[in-house]
Amino acid sequence: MKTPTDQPALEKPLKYYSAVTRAFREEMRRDENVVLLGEDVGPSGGIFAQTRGLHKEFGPDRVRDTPIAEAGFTSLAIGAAMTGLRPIVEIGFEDFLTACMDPIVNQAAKLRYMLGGQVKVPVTLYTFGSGGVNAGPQHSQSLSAWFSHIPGLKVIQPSSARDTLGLLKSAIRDDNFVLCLLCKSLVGSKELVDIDNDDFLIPLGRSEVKRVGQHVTVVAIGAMVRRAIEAAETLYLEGIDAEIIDPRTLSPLDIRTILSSLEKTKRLLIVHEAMSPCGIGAEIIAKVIEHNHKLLASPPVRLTPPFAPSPFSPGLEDLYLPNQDSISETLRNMVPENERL
Amino acid sequence: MKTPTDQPALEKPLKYYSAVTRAFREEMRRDENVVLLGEDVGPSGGIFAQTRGLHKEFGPDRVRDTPIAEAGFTSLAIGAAMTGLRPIVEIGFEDFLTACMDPIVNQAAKLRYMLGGQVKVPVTLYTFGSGGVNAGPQHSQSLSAWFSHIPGLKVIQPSSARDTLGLLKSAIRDDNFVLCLLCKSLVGSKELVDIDNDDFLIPLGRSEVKRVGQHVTVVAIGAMVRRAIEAAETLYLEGIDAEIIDPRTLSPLDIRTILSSLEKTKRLLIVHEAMSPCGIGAEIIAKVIEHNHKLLASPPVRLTPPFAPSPFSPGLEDLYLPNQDSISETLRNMVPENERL
Amino acid sequence: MGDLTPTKALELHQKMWEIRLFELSASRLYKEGALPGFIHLSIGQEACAVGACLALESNDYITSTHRGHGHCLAKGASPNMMMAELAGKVTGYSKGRGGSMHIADVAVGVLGANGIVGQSAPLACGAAYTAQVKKTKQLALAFFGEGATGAGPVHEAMNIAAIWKLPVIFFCESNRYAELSPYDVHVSVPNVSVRASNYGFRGLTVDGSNVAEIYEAVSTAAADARGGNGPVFIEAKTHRWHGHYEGDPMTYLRPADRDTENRVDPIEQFEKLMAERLKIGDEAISAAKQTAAEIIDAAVEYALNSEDPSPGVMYEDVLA
Amino acid sequence: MGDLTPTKALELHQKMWEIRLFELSASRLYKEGALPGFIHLSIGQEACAVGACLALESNDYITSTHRGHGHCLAKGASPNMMMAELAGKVTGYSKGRGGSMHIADVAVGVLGANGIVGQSAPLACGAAYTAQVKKTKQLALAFFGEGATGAGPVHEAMNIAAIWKLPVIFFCESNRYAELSPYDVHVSVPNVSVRASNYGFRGLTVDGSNVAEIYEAVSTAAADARGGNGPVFIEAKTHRWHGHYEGDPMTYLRPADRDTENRVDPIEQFEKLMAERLKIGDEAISAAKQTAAEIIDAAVEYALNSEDPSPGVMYEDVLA
Ligand SMILES: Cc1ncc(C[n+]2csc(CCOP(=O)(O)OP(=O)(O)O)c2C)c(N)n1
Ligand SMILES: Cc1ncc(C[n+]2csc(CCOP(=O)(O)OP(=O)(O)O)c2C)c(N)n1
Ligand SMILES: [Mg+2]
Ligand SMILES: [Mg+2]
Repeated sequence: MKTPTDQPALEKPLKYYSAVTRAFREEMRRDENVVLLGEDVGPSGGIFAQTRGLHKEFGPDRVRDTPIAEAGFTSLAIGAAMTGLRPIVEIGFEDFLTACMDPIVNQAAKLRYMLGGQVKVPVTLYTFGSGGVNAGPQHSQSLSAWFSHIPGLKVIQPSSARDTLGLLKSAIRDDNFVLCLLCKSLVGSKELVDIDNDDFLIPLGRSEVKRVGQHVTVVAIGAMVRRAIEAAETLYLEGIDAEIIDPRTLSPLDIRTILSSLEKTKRLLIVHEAMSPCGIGAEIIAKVIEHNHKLLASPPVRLTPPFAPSPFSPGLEDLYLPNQDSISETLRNMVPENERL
Repeated sequence: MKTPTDQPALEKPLKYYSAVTRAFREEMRRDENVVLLGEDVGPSGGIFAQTRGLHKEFGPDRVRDTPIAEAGFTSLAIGAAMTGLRPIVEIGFEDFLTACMDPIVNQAAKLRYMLGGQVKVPVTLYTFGSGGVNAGPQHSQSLSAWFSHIPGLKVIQPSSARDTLGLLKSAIRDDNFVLCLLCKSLVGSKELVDIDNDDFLIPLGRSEVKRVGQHVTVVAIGAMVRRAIEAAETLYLEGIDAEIIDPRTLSPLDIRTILSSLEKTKRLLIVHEAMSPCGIGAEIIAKVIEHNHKLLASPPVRLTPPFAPSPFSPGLEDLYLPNQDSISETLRNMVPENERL
Repeated sequence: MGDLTPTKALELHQKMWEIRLFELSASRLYKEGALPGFIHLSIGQEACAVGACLALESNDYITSTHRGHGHCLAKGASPNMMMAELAGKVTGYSKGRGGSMHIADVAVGVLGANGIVGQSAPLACGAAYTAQVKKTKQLALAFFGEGATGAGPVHEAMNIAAIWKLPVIFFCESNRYAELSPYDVHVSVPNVSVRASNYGFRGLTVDGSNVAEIYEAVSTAAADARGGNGPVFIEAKTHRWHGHYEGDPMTYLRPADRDTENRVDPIEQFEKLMAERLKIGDEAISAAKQTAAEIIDAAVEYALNSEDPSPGVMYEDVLA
Repeated sequence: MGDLTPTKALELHQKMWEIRLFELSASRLYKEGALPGFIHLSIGQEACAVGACLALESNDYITSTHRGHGHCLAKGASPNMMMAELAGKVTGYSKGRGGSMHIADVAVGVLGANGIVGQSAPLACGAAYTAQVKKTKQLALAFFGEGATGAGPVHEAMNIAAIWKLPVIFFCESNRYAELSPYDVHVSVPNVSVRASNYGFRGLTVDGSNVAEIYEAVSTAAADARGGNGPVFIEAKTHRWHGHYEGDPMTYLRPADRDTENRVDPIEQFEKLMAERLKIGDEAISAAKQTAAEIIDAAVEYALNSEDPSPGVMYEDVLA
């Protein structure tokens, strides 16, 4: 039996943060084992209004405000997952994941393995990360690489409301610990989402080609996807036709989509907000070159912030993050004039 | 005025763990601001005898046992460093760094930047990591990539007693937060160390060529260095002459030594115990290819454990870790017969 | 009012006004779009910052929180450089790299506001440890909220401080809310000062709107700590008048906390006490307020007239 | 001895022997090189594991620590599969992937030993939360040491448990040492059970060598927790007879703790009580011990005769 969702999709655009709410609502209606825990997820509805209405609909057992104890309640969620619930956990800012690395890495990621396959740890942990809102060095980080480095975890980073909806729903149904790294700068962004059923799932582990092109493959992540698409649209007028790939799931990484794009374009640009050393970009380049060290016609480029904390002042943060201009400029340098359209 | 050290170097071999003690003793004698904090670093002298004698010599103010509170005492050490001390902090096993990520990443790495350059955070944090002693999934990890991903930190990983001595002493004198990731499997290993002065420093940020060769560049890290050297010695008899580079400092990474080796060999193998995705190996490959996408004559190879937690059972852990055999086998596949000596 | 001299009272009073006016200016500038990012104001809590910091020596240390403007001002940080930092200007304490949550002035003992809840406690223990090892007779005071007392690192810090007898004061501004949720979501006991008994040191709860009471409690605790008796925990019951952050619609407020008519204004209350008990005249009181206003107006002007940081600033001070 | 029936007493007694003999066998096998890695034994602490676990229902949960053999055995885990795991065999609970620190048997409520100090507490809260949401009347008991009470996550867990009134028992085996350092390096108060007052729930200290006292304390706490009254903290003062890990030279022992002559053996003491108060005859007591010996000998045999895991085991169960 289908329950109608609260946002009739065809009528009004879906906001990024409302996609979060919608995913939770649909999955909590579908499965009573799904519960939601975190700081201010309850009656207040969250700092970005991301959980508004859920406490009212599902009650205090299933939607519960926690004290400020990221390690404690993440570990609690894992214990709950081992005993039959399917918790969703909110960590307000991605930077605060530093407070619960042990539960995630030493417990959730390894329990199934360590305990001989006796348990599953179906937890979806979501958090608002990345920069672009002048939140300063301790509130702007993108730490996806850490979790992609750890076996036993899955990592997703949705770049749109639609992807947030479909990926989060899949994450909640997944039997593993999935980290969903949302982008703060996208929170209020919206788009028309033409989905009126409550079973819209985007499979984990699949990249999406967001724009088809022929000259260069741009792998863009999170909030960088829109910027890359905008850059590509402008550059098309200059004869540069970029293919944009959004991995969506960072671990396990779907490298095949990237490889087949590169077979065509032979040129690779990676754009992400995370730091460059040992980041997702490094991993993509390594995988591509291990696959075929002659595939690329020019050196691959990682366009990321400089190797420094995220500065607060708006002027500095604008320069710090990759943007449409720096993406365009990089692509112009990569695609020789004589190969353009 | 020089104080004679307790281990007359020329007479007996230096053990890896004694190199730790010696570095601390020399630096604590030299500078009274150097203090040592951690679980069981005091009267007991530590689980690996790594701090034996220090409590007696320097007293309970400067060598202090902490409760089990990795986040608390790491942060405490940072506060102490901001106010004039130069703490050395022990975290027993590298896996427990998961408990103090916030102090390291959100405080130590960023304080100088965030506070407008007003403070320095001269802390040396050392820990015993990596595998090889059947310590199981929660006591065998190698997490160097996480810290190499973060600006504001330095990361070293010594592969011998000599390097431990020289790198740790440099770390203690460095004005930044330096993580020293020691290898458990090397703890009891020893070598003759021909150093009788107490100012032996190995500069941070410099790779060392541990063996000169012509066919292939092997970048090996930590406990893998010896295994790589042993493999190389055997392979030499088969006509394969490998160059072994030990980065020693993983962040900032000295890529130049690797690049100049590759100019000669054109072939790259990386061997480390850390996981492959978003690891140091990925970063090295990315840097090499960004520098010159045509440099390599064959695909680079990362030889690392499979993407799974570290299994306990000795037979499994032997298979899990790269070893002399798997290194040799990989090198044989990389260097074509017709190019051998 | 204990032993409060009129001079000291006027000092406390003026500092409270400086904070109040700094915060009100920040609130206005934020609304006007002149301050980017997130700011967390301490209006209503002035007595805590002032009572605590003015009971310390100038070379004592404090560590602060996301809601740190009052603490920093009370300990002697420059309003000009603070406001400039809030505005992201190069003349700010962090050259625009840190913003509101990272104000520090090490020269006057401010080791930094901090955006991570709970970190103020162990960092302060570090400063106290330095004082202990170097035998400087300094102490460190950590500010934090009642919400922070749920966080592991605060507990770890209190335990260590107790075992090591560190000269540290744990000062909790118990302001009824942590972010968007009320006290009882975070704490299961009526007074969070019982936390101290867990570790065997002294804990007390004071009226966080009464600057004189706070001043006295911290003075006593400071003497204790300096005397080698180890830590003290002080909980000051206070009110956060504004939202968690500026712009917070505060839809979550409980009915009792919506009543802004009857709440105590720590400054007004102190002005009454000054007049009645210390016989300080109206003019002196107004003059102090006036001085505060001039200082803060100048800070606003300074901030608005300062330059943005040049790009190079972004790359500096990553490593020492 | 409260209401202890002879049958229950014999059950407690036999379990204690199973643990003692399991640990002694492990110690011997370790010395002989048959057990790899690190093992941490609980000899001297048998009354804690047994008194606590036998007071629980079989569908209640426990979470355990690095020193977990006793807990797992007491809750009903198979000695065969445990010993096989210690030996790294494929017939072990973790197929040889986990070892001594990761024994679990979810079917009998053992959610796992754990190599990370302090994690047992919040994980148990999770199981208790499930019970609360699903209204199953189950509860969860977390074992940990006095050293662990210095760790932040334990504090976070106790705070949450208090606020949420979770059906959870915090059971602290206060065994004088944490790793290589004594109690007062880790705790600043004589009884770590005061930790509970921090959060407003009940805390008590019991004799950790007295299995009957523990059994009773946990039975009462369990009734409390099941009745919706929230958590209870029980500290059992006990002794760790062996080193922190097997092979530990224990050079750090304080003189008082070197005296092995006069220390209480929880099993001997209980045998005396069984004879004197419950009038249980010698034969019954010896028979129980004999049964225990047979069980453990069989476990050793099982482990030693089992196969090593095949390489494929290394890749399984990374993801569900
Ligand atoms: C480790 C961590 N978790 C969560 C947050 C988000 N956060 C910022 S302030 C705050 C509430 C703090 O409450 P309290 O300690 O009472 O201080 P107050 O804001 O009331 O001054 C929270 C949860 C954070 N900054 N750091
Ligand atoms: C987070 C963490 N820190 C440190 C350790 C290393 N360690 C293992 S056991 C132990 C001592 C634990 O003491 P206690 O809690 O009293 O338990 P006991 O060993 O006495 O049973 C320590 C420090 C660890 N396993 N996990
Ligand atoms: Mg508060
Ligand atoms: Mg103990």
